[in-house]
Amino acid sequence: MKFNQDEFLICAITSLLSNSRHVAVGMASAIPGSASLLAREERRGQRNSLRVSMIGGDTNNPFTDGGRELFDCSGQGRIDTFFLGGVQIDGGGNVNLVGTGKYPKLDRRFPGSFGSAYMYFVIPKVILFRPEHTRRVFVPKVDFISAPGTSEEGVYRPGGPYALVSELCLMMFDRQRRRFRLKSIHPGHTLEEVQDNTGFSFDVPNTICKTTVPNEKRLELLRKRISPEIATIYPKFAAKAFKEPI
Amino acid sequence: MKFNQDEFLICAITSLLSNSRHVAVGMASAIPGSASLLAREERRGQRNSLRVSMIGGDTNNPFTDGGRELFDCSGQGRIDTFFLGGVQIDGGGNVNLVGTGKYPKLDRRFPGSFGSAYMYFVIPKVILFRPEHTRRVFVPKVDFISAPGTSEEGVYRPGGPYALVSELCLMMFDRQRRRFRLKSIHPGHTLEEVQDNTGFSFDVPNTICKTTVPNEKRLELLRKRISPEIATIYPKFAAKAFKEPI
Amino acid sequence: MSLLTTTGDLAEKVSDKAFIVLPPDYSNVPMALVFALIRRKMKDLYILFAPIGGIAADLLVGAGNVKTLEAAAITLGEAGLAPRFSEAVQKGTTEFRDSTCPAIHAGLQASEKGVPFMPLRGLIGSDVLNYRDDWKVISNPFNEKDGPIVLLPAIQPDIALIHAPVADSCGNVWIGKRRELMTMSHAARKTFVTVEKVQEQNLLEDDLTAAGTLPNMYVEGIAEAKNGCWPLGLAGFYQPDSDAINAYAKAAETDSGFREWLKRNGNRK
Amino acid sequence: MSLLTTTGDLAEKVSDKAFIVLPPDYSNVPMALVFALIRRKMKDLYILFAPIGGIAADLLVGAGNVKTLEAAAITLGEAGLAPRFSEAVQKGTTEFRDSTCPAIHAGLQASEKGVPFMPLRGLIGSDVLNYRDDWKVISNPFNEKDGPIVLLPAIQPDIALIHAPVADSCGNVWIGKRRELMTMSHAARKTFVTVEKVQEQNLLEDDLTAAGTLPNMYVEGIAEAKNGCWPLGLAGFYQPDSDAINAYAKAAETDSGFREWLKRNGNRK
Repeated sequence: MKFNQDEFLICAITSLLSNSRHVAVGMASAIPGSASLLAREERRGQRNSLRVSMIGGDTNNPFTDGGRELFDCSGQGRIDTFFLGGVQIDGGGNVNLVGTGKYPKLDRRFPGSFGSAYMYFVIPKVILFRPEHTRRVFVPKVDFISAPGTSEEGVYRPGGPYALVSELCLMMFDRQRRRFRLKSIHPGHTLEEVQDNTGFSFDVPNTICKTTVPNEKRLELLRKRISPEIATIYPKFAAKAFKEPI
Repeated sequence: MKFNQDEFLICAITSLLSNSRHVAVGMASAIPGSASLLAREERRGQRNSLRVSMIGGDTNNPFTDGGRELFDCSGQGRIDTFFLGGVQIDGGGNVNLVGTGKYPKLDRRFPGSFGSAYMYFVIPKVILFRPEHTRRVFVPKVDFISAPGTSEEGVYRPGGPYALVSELCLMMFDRQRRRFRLKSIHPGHTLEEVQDNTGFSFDVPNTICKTTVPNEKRLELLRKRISPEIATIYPKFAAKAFKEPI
Repeated sequence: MSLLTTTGDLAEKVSDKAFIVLPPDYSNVPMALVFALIRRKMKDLYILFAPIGGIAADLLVGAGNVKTLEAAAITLGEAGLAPRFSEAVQKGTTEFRDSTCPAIHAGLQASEKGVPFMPLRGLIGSDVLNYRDDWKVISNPFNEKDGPIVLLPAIQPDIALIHAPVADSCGNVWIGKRRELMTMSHAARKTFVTVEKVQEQNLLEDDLTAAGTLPNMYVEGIAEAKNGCWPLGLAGFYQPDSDAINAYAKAAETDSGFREWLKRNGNRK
Repeated sequence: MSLLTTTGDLAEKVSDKAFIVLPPDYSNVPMALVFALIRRKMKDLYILFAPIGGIAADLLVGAGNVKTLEAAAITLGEAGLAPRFSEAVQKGTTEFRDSTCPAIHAGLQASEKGVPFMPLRGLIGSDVLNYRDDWKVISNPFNEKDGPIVLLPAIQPDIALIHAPVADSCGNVWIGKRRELMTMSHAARKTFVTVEKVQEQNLLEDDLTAAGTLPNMYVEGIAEAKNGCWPLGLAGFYQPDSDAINAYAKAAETDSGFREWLKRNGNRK
């Protein structure tokens, strides 16, 4: 069964959610959102069911205490998985959502840090998702730390980076070593390609896996069940992502 | 026109509210509640209208943010007048709502401080209302300070005691001198009686007024308009208070 | 996995020594569940009222279930002082931690926000503060001239117990404007709820009901208990049974009267 | 004294240099009122978004009304970056105070509670914190070993501006589950509201609507503005007009395109 790039990335993220119990999805997160709904659908009726809370849109949005509730209930420890992107991400897991250049007179201004400066600290598993895998994005050191990847000892920090998903590969973050370790390379890509396009150094295991491709069952579930659900929040995205690839 | 003791006290308190803009009334406050509703009624349609917010019961209860909203909006400075009682009240304006004897093993335990330890600090005019005027209540020094009458310099304190209403008299609190000053004595009572029954010293002016008795218009408003309204929260009280005196 | 169960089963899930938070006396007190806890002969509970207790406090103290009570006040309202509570505190057999309403709200909000403490104005010079060795006074770090300010530690109960008019079969609970129930549930590790009835229609699907709904992510058990606040009331649904509360107040003046009352009334489900 | 007036009159009551808080971009932004402020050629406004801004921010910045913006982010969502905002910040003509969502919520809650500051976890090591000289780091007074914690000063806007589906003739406003509007209004000195319609029936009299109602004690002016969030949406009532937002995003890439767009669209009432 064929699949397109969006479907592949959705399924790759879905595989990262197998131990999650409550995933929250922020604004402008069509692919992580789809992946979370897919993971929930796959575990429906099972003992280890998955809760998915999405802000932006009313579907799957359980919050009734205003904009703060997502953050409050993250602070309470009720959410274990969240997603962050980044204009820049460096090898220490630092993310920059603010812009490039010297702050505050940036060369290029991006939207801002959103809730990252808090969520990255309190959510146990933060999955970094940034499709564009280039040296422009994956830099030696971010120009602005919206949220740091690790903290000094003594800083309250139950949370932090868990994995990094790009168009080329999947990396896991090693909190002890404070750096990423390559986990698997997506089909059609090579270690050299990953290394050439990554501006920071990372650990490479002796044997390198290929990222598993989506199986038929998962793809069907995604197209039939998840596509209409995600279309209520991201109509543009759903129209583009879930047509059969040529 | 005749009136009973409850009606007299209600009207005496009403007269104290002429410069208030927003009165809040706590739990178990039938007489202050009646006085506040009466003051509002008298100023209805006027430029200096009065807002009355009562917790306990749904009528005149505007709060929709839970139990904290009364305190939060007092902290915001939106409420200028509030009422407190006291198991004991002393000459420094300290109130005790907790009990008599040596804390924590009290001789007699009363309900507790409620919100007094906060409201007394942030509400500009707190009217102390305690009908029983005896040396048991008006003591030289309270056994437990639920809320202090005054604070040391530097303590954030826009609020504090404004007046004290008992079955015998009306006193005003002088914040400079940190003590009460007799304002008027209720009809049928004397300065000696007040002095004999007050355990703390207070200032006595050269000329002592009689507390004004309720006029006909006010009494009628009270009995016709306020009585049914207060009955929805304090049915027992209303049944007793608003019948013509024999 | 359904959250629906019985009041008795909810009571079974409460352990001795649990730290329980209960709603203010004027509405939503899960009295049927309180009676079930008394029947279980719970021991050494820590009971916090948010922020004022009444007959629930008096019953639990009278029945010997409580080690420590915390509240801004305990009163039977128009029925007078809470007799079992007063006696226990006078004798020193139950510890009572005197607090003040906004301090309890603020402490619960601290847990709701996942912060270790919350500042609060007022309090300075009050014996409430003087006897609370868990409260701290600091000078305002933003402005030393601003004077001292009190910091209250976060209050995190193990369990919030509440009664509400209705829940849906997904476990969402309609609390209307009783938002203190929401703060309690956000702050507590888990929440058990009794309700007048359970409906099929999802409360979150209609914006009108959603506005007053506690979402199921905070709720770990729901049981139907008709008239579940008796003898207290459920605002907007039924009034307190003031005859019953007055009768209680009179009976509970003595321990034997209290026992008698409990024998007659303690088996309501 | 009736609170009912017109959108233009509400705009007249806003002064230059006012500190205004606006709702998050996804709902309840009083765009008709924002257009009225632009027509008034306001100067030196301080605009805070609670916590994320979009087209309202871009319009106000582009029209030259803003001295300082504060938000956790400014974005046009699916329509991309906010072009006038980005250019102004890159050139340094508008000051932008980078914040983060929960810090804005917490700062507003501090004002809501009348406390001078609010603690918040996280933030340590973030450049958001490093560039905020108004935020303080202290060690937790309850437990030195607990490490540092950030204190955020209370945020007290002069005016909260919001749009809601309905108000009643007493001035109560139904906001449903958009509780950030309630926090904003509690925190601000006063609140002006535009609504789709005004109804006679008092919203506080029905428990179902009361649960989502901002009481009139916080409200100092109400005006009807049909479709008042356009081109943004009003959750549960109408969707954002994404064609219009996309067209704006394209036009606003240049200052002249922006002026042109504003001339065509800025007179909606």
